[in-house]
Amino acid sequence: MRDVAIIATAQSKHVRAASTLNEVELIQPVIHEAIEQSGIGRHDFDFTCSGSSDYLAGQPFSFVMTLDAVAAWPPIAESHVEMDGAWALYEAWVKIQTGQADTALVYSYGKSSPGDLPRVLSRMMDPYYEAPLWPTSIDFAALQARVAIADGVTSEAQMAEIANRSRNAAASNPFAQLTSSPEVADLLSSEYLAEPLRKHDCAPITDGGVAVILAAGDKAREHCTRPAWIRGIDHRADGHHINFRNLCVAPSIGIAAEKAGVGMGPVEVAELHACFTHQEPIIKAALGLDESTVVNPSGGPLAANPMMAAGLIRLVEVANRIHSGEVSRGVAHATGGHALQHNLVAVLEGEG
Amino acid sequence: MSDSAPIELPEGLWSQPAVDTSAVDSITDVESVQLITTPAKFVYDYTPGVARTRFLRAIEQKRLVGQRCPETQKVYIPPAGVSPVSGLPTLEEVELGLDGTVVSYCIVNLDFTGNAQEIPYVSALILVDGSDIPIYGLVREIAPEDVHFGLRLKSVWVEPEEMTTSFENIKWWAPNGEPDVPKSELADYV
Amino acid sequence: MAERVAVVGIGQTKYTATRGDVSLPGLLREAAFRALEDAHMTFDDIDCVVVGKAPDFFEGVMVPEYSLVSALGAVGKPIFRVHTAGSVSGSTAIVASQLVEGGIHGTVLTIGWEMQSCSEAMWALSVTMPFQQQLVAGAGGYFAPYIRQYIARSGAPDDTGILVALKDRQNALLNPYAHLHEHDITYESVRDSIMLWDPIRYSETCPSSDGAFAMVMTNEAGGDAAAAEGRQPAWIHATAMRSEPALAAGRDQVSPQAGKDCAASVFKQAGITNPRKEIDVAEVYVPFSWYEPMWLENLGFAEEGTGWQLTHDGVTARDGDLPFNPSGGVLSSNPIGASGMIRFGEAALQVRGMAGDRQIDGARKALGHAYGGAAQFYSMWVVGSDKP
Amino acid sequence: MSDQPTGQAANQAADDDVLRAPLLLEYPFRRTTGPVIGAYFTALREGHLVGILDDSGRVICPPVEYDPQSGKSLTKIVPVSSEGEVVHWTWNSMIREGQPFDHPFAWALIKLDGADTPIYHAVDASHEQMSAGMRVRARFALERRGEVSDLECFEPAN
Repeated sequence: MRDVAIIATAQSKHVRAASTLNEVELIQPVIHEAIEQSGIGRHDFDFTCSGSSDYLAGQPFSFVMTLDAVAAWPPIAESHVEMDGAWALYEAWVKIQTGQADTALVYSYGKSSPGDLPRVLSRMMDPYYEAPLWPTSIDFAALQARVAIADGVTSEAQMAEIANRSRNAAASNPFAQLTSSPEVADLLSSEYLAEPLRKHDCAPITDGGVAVILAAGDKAREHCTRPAWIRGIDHRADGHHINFRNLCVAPSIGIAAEKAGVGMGPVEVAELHACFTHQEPIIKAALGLDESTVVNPSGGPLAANPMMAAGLIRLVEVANRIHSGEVSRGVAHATGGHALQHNLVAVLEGEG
Repeated sequence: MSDSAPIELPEGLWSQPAVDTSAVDSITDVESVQLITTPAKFVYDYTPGVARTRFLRAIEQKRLVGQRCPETQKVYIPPAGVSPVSGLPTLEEVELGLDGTVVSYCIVNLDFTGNAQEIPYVSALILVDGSDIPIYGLVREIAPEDVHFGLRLKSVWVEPEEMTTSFENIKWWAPNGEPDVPKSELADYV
Repeated sequence: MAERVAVVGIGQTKYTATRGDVSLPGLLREAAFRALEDAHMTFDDIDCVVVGKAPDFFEGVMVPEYSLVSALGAVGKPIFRVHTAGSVSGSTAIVASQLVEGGIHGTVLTIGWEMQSCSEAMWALSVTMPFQQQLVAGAGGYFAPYIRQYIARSGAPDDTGILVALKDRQNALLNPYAHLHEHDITYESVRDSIMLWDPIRYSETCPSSDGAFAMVMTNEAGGDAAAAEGRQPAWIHATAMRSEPALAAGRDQVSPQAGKDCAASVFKQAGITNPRKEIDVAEVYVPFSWYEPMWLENLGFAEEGTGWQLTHDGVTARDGDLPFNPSGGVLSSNPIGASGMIRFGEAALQVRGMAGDRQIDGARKALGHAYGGAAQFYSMWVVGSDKP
Repeated sequence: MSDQPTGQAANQAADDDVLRAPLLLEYPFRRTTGPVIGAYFTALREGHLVGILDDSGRVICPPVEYDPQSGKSLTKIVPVSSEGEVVHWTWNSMIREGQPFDHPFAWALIKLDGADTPIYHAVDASHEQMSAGMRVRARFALERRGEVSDLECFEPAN
């Protein structure tokens, strides 16, 4: 495998509704900040890959419009995934592995505010049996939480602690949407949103975007003083139907973690794509993390959850901590689908 | 062709195995459901964005305003806020003319949109004076067979009291009587 | 040195307006199992599934691959979804091939599909956006002015498009999977069909189809093993993708630069210096008949302004020296999200010598081509009977 | 990384200056069922529920064409009871367009008698009535057309 690193990153300030901006206007400054940070000319990337979903803003061919933001002239080698940007990064990493590229621009964005996001996400369910009933993403998550609590994987109290810890951690994250939390006891006395989930158990609805620059080998060292090397990356899927799955485990995370080599060294920091509080312990268990790992120091998706970007942001948050020298080895997790169905795990390391 | 026998798929191809419903009496001798309908309706709170809003606010005042790429100096209409060539924001606004030139067109003979256009109608790529990229527009007040490349057009607007922040303010485009623009001057716009 | 990649299994469904007798997972499984059986494999042999389809609105299912994971035998495996507009399943095939080429997986199953009977392409492609005028009537309304511009530039005879439509639809009569089997089609019937978007006639327009296409790709060892058993693989010689913005000032939409660059790249990588001579057969994305001469030029098979001459001279016919779309092409079958992969896969079938009645004798090197969006996204590959 | 958020500097504008309008996306999607899903909806129309036998002899309801784990084809449709037991449930008080009711109800995983996997559906009951282990039965529409709405919901069996 070729050595590939994240050498530059940028995010938008994540907000509940970027109500004045179209999607190009939302992502353009983010892309250009990452490009400038990398020091690579904006026409000089060997490959470009993005992630987005038409359903979020109700915008057919959303990615065609946002291509305007990357200066695709003269024409560029480019691709797009209808998935979280973490998978766009994966495709770019594969491209670099083939030797056809040494550098890549990756970006993704989600403008969820124009629609009723939990209802929109019902279109991801089985189109014959589930989607016609219109359960929301929160309804599915609530069922998973119910199973997890019943099986002793977590508790409402632990879930409130996770919410409290995450949002308070986000106080130091300049991009976060939610940056403080009431006390745990107050959280637990609040009303249910979808029993057993309360509002604090759910990630906020967010508009935002993210951009990443990848480079291979010496090219990475040339453009970054401390590249965040991708030592392992893998993704796996579980079956879809929530009535067949054991909802309180995520076997696909375990497989991806093993393939990515999570257990090959200490995990100083982990950024987990847990959009609901009860998912954090499920992911931690599947990754084999213990209490020595700092989880979601950025606040995680509970502090800002731009759809199609929040997974890639997990890689960015780990990479940023490697760039700064704060940590030497960390794990990022991204998810797609309902109830942790599709999962990507990456191990990032600094040198020296 | 006399040979109208249907050609067969290769033999032995996988296909879905037959389903055995013999254990369920109630569905063995009735007509099977083969199709369900699953209606879906979404209403999104759409915004055209900052740059496009400026354009639409101008169009409400019977003005066409483009935006200039800071790198190539090309003028875009309707602007999306970013130059697709440089990837940079297009902050400089440029007042455009209300006339334009046909760079290409097609004659539509079927009402696809249900908008009750008179059939046939001409859908043209029109280069608005002062801009560098053609837009689609309806051409009327001329027989479809007389439309041609280089034809000069004026924009025909709805009555002042009907003006809104919409492209629909321009009802259609019609010949303005000026001489044709030579093809050579339009070569870069298709 | 990157890993060599071989296509060792191909499966497709019969294309039709409304398939009717299968579900969405059933449609995909039909293509997938046919490809697996062709490859002498089962789901157990597959390391990863890569899928592509056109916009989610077409079927009203967001990220549909998630509810298809079990149906595609992908539980515990990676599943990957590509979306690059009309070029999508060409791009999907390329992403699948790169997973093998980059040494990440040994054997990959890739599927492109569309179940257009779920809705109507015209609805999904022409959603009325606020503040805009509904002027462009579907894809034909968008592309027709550029076709008119091509005719003007090249001086091509008016009936070039008729000849292409006639050829492709007659080719389709040899392809049992093709959607349209118009046994009584004639030059006159195409000429007299309604002029929808003048200069595009009804019979020069692609249909709307249900369908899926699947391929199994494997590494050099897998390709060698298939060859040793007498199952000819299609070796991938080169792949390329290029994109350009939809609305860039100065962009030539008649012969887009991204198409030229993509072709130049794929031929160069494949060591091809004279594509007209070295390519034996091409499956090229021609949704409106006039795109054959346009792509002949854009791909470098003909000088600018002369592509139509090849069509008129019969060069692109089955018995010509550069057959274009012996499968019948997009003009005869068009499940949008599969149409690109059908081009890629039909090219592979030709160099495997497994194209049935539509086989071009002696085809050893073939081009697969797809494009999408506002003629702005391109994906192409060159496959051969011999190892690259 | 930068210390400051990027913001949306270039084309900044105040909220109320920017135009907005409703964008409607609406379509009555048609879904061909194939023989397995078709058998389920045929049975619903006749007022019954059916499942399918999987590789290991489990009865899966609602039926799918493939073994959920291995992907192998399944073919044997079997009857299941219209009554069963709630395994897990959640409460939905924020009703959205398209859902089975316009009043609060439960979503539940229900293991029907004769099935080995639960079905996900709505239960029309009060919050107080809901509990894991409770018995429920299917409520079919009076007029059935072979559509999703033929099975309205489940309701307490007692």
